[in-house]
Amino acid sequence: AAGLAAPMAFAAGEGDPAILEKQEWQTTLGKNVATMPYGVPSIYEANLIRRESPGLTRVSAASVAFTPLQGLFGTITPNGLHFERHHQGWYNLNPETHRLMINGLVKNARVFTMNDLMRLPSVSRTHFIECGANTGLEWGNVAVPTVQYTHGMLSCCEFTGVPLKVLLQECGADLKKGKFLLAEGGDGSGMTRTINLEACLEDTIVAWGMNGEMLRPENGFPLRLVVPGVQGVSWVKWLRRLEVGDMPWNTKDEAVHYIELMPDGMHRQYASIQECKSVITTPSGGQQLLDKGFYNVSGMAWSGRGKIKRVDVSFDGGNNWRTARLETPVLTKSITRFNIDWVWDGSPAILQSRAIDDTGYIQPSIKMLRDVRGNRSIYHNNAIQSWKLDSNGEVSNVQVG
Amino acid sequence: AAGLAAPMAFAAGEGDPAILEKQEWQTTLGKNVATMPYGVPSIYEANLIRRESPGLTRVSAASVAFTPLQGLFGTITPNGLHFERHHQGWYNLNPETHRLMINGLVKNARVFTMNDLMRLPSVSRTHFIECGANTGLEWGNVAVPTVQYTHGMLSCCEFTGVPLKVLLQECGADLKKGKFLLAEGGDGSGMTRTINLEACLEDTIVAWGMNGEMLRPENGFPLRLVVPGVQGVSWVKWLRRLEVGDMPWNTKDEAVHYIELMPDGMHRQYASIQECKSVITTPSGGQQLLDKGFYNVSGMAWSGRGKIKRVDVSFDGGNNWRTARLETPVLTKSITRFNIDWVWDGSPAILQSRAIDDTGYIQPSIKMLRDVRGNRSIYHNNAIQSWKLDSNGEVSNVQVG
Amino acid sequence: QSTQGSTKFPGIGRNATPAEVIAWDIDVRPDFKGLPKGSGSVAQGQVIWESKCASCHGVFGESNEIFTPIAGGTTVDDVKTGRVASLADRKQPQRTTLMKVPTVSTLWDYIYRAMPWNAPRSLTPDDTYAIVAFILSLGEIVPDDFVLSNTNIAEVQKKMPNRNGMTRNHGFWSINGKPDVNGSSCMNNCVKFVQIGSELPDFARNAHGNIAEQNRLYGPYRGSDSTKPPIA
Amino acid sequence: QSTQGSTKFPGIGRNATPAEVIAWDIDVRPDFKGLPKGSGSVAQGQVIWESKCASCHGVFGESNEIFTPIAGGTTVDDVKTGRVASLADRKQPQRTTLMKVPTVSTLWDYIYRAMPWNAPRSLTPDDTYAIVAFILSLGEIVPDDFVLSNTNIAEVQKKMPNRNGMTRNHGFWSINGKPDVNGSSCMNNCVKFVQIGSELPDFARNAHGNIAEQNRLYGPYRGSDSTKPPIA
Ligand code: HEC
Ligand code: HEC
Ligand SMILES: [Ca+2]
Ligand SMILES: [Ca+2]
Ligand SMILES: [Ca+2]
Ligand SMILES: [Ca+2]
Ligand SMILES: [Ca+2]
Ligand SMILES: [Ca+2]
Ligand SMILES: [Co+2]
Ligand SMILES: [Co+2]
Repeated sequence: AAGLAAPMAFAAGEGDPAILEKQEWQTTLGKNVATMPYGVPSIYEANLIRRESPGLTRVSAASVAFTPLQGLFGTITPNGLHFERHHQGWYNLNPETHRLMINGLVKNARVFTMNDLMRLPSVSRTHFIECGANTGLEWGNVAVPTVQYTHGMLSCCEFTGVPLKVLLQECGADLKKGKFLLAEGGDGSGMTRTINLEACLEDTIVAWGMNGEMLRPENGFPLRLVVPGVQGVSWVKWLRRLEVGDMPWNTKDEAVHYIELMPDGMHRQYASIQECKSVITTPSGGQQLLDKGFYNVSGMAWSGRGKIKRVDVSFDGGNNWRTARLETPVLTKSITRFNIDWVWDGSPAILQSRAIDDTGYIQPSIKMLRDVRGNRSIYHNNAIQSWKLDSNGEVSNVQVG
Repeated sequence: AAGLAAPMAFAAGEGDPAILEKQEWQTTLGKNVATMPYGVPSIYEANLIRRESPGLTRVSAASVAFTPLQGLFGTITPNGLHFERHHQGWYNLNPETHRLMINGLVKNARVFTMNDLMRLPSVSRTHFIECGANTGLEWGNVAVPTVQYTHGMLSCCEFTGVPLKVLLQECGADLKKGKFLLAEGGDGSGMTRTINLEACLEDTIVAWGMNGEMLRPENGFPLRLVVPGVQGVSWVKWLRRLEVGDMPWNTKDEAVHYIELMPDGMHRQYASIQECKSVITTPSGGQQLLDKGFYNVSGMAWSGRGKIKRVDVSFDGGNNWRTARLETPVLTKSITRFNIDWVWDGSPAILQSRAIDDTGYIQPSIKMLRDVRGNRSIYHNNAIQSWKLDSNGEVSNVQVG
Repeated sequence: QSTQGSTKFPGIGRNATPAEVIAWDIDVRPDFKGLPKGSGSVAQGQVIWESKCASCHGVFGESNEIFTPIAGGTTVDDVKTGRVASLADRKQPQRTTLMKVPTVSTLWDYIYRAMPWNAPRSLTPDDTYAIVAFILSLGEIVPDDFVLSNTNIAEVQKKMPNRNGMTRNHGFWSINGKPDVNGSSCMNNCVKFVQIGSELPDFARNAHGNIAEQNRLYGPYRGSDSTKPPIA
Repeated sequence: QSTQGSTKFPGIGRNATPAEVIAWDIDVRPDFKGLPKGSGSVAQGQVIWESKCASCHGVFGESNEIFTPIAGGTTVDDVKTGRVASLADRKQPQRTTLMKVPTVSTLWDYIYRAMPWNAPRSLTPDDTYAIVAFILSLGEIVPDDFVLSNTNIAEVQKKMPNRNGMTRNHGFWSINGKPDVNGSSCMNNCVKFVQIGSELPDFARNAHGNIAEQNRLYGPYRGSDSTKPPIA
């Protein structure tokens, strides 16, 4: 039964010791400014860190560290908690010797230093990045306990850099013949991904800035490609080379991974777009409500095809829905935070959210996805997430239907 | 003369060793994911930290640490670099025992725990915070070398919290009689500031979230008041109490400080609004250009009265102006990033930016401000900033006119 | 509305107890709402001052070491006019607390809530009356044998040297206020002759440490080496 | 456009030298553009494999320890059809690299650029030909005495077991593509009977560590203690 934390009641003349007694921070002198010249979170936030999912990968340098969405607010992901995904580990590259080469179907193959790039006309734009494999563990069945592991390969940052288009024009790229771009990373995996220039030329950024400062080493310092709406693996980190070409490259991570196995044994290749998706982050799997009563139910919604138009929330497993409030501004290919009022009466409930984007696309149920794609896709699982709230106040991960 | 870094030229068959030779990060295995469960910037960013201005204050627990704007991008300030201003030091308050009391002209004086507050309907909004004393050192003459010290009491974050209005209504506040709100902090200074409810009721937030995570201890963890458009001192940190009243409180920091001395010896009191202002952050004071040629000149603009409508940039000390590009979205009472193309021919130049907000207000020159307010105001210096670029490539802080 | 929750937000928050409001509602307003009863003499104040305050603020509140001086700069004439005359003097080097503070409630409230700086909330109301009396005596606002109390503090207010020194006649209290200055939107040929009025003084070039170490060591915008003169 | 800068962005960037392009432009496309000349035999490949690869991937590319297996699961019949038949079998436990990879260029490109994992870029082109030949021989795609080279690699492509196993017939290459699934916007009485199809298995409750330690210890949303069963 609910009521784990009954509210304190006091007789007149009495009260809460936290108020009646003076606290250390009211009665002594605090710490100096710049005690931490670069600050860190409160000691009380230590539980909210990036974490690996045990058994997901075999080695930690080709693995994932998930963002703790269960404790985050708003839309911006703090850089220290941005999810990590590396294929051959990460390095602190030396930005002084880092180079970007542009070659292929261009008039002049050119080389740029960071000095060069940071002098070019820049833009700053907020976009989500989601790994194509996010929620991939759940194609078959419920597998992991919390939203950190179901949805934590998702972050949203303000990126600053030079538009790809400016750089390609500067090199005299032949964009008639050259419909494809190879992006190559400077790490050991030399990560290579083919970018669809027809679809991505207008909003792709060669970025160095993330949430106001330089990219973090784990996220590609000093240079990464930002390809809004497209799965994270294409946002090549430690970006070293761009080659304009007339066909896709079929690199390892587009011919052996990031392909989706369909029921007939065929693999879908070059499925790049992250479709419209949402998830309730509080309350979410593994959380424990202490009490009945009013709750602000909150979550995130995003679409690789544009802007979020509406988010509906159900508390009865999808039978009835109410429309949530959207925080503004609603930006294209970015996270939108939604909130909705709810009074929990102590009975079991199943919470779901469902996002609709401005193309009219509606986030589907896992059953609808499986009916078409089977359950061995790994990638691009944008199903409605269900959280079951038990009468004991515990929330757990379930699938309905 | 310019040309400190002449571009490298190579004969065919030769080239840049940074390209021709393989780097360590291409030929060895990198570090694991979650090596840093909460990440930190690259080692190459170590110079960009919060810093005190020597001699500005006498003790470091009643002082300022400035944000290194000279190295930042876009609009979001990373939490680790948010400026600090304390009057009696900072503490890591225990959020489990933190309380918010609301009293005064209310039907019921009420107490809220963090458990309570974080269940209330929340909003997430991006706003700038600027200390009223920002640029105060420059009322008289040029005094400090870089934009970190001239403008670094400025940050911009996405805040999440419950609207003040929701809380006051919940307590049955008498908003007819109660036009004033006292906000009180939980630190040793028990910081107290009077808030103008008529002007600020609609957009003030009782916030716990900052850029997606909890407020940092230096910025008021676990609770601070967010009063958009109003000087930073009113954004009371470690917020403990709100009292609704029918007159201003004349607290120490509104009767002895944060008052502006006019030429006739009168002090302006309760001058809260941060007026429209802008500054070029790259290139800026103390920076050294390595070369002639193309530059993206970039800066920040903001207004406590609304949205930025236009930013103009001059390269000749204010004689001629060109309109800069504004990054979107342009949000109310938030930072807007501007950028403008420029080719430096190697001759001396004076760079200025001038912002205009949607009330039609135009950022004034320092002379215009001094003509009305003299030079002993300390607070609310929103003058146009001038950076002189010498033919040796060095940028320095000057005032013109 | 019940003690334990509202109808709008069931289960959230509770009514404060009277003891809790008393414990936290310690602010004192200019109309002395919130001022606890009590009293203290200048002589008592001096004793506390010398043991608990003088180390930072100086025996006569004159010290500039830890914070700007508390006392000084006010005259007997100012006590009459309620305007500190020296504030109009542009050569006045420094503004003390007593030169600025218009309301005695401000001193009482702040000292009680926040001083001594390293041990706030350690003073009793009587201590605070005494210290305020002592500070006022330093400014010749009250005589040296004065006893300040909740019953005579309103009279003392009438003698505060800068009580008439504040104006709210400006447009900055609200976003709807009218600005006192507005710039120019001139785009071309706006200034006949651009004159540099002020430059960074030579002694300030390196006063904030080496600027080269406060910028990136890569990228187009390095810091100049401020330990040396500008390069030729 | 001069070598040293463009007219649009004077002073920025420079033309790459031929040697620089050769050094970095190492990618190999499905049409073998970018493939360097060279050759290597299965036998040579086996020697390198055993010394540089087998420790992680197993002597026969079968190891699941460090990464999913490289070889296995393909048949002689697949080599003919160009479709790995077992991929349609939903009970197939695992997909090896050879079951998925449609193009031999992919293997060549990736091994040359990224393997061995802990010493990438240490192989010569001839090494790479040899290793690819060895891997293909593990899948019976080439005979054990095969010598792979730039001249015969296009022929080998015609035997890749999953060369016809990829489709681009979907709407996900571009934002303008047509989705294959669309949800429902029903608002009321949408589901007659809500059935839970899958729940977190008991063994998974604590498999990610104690969830109580992965949430705040304050605030309304604590983590449940997953070391214990749910509270009654
Ligand atoms: C350890 C040093 C220290 C001690 C001891 C100390 N103070 Fe202070 N005092 C300060 C500092 C520092 C400030 C400025 C605080 C701020 O920035 O808000 C200050 C501010 C003040 C002010 C406000 C002055 C102004 O113009 O803002 C008053 C009044 C004051 N102190 C009185 C006292 C009294 C009375 C005592 C003893 C009961 C005392 N102080 C003990 C350091 C001290
Ligand atoms: C120290 C361990 C290690 C060694 C040695 C090693 N590999 Fe790997 N290999 C890996 C890992 C880990 C991956 C997965 C990398 C990733 O996540 O992108 C991998 C991936 C591969 C792949 C891609 C498989 C797929 O399905 O994606 C091939 C092919 C490969 N290795 C071949 C080789 C060859 C050839 C050698 C020797 C020349 C070699 N490996 C040596 C660990 C190793
Ligand atoms: Ca409760
Ligand atoms: Ca009060
Ligand atoms: Ca005296
Ligand atoms: Ca150059
Ligand atoms: Ca190529
Ligand atoms: Ca064989
Ligand atoms: Co991925
Ligand atoms: Co301030």
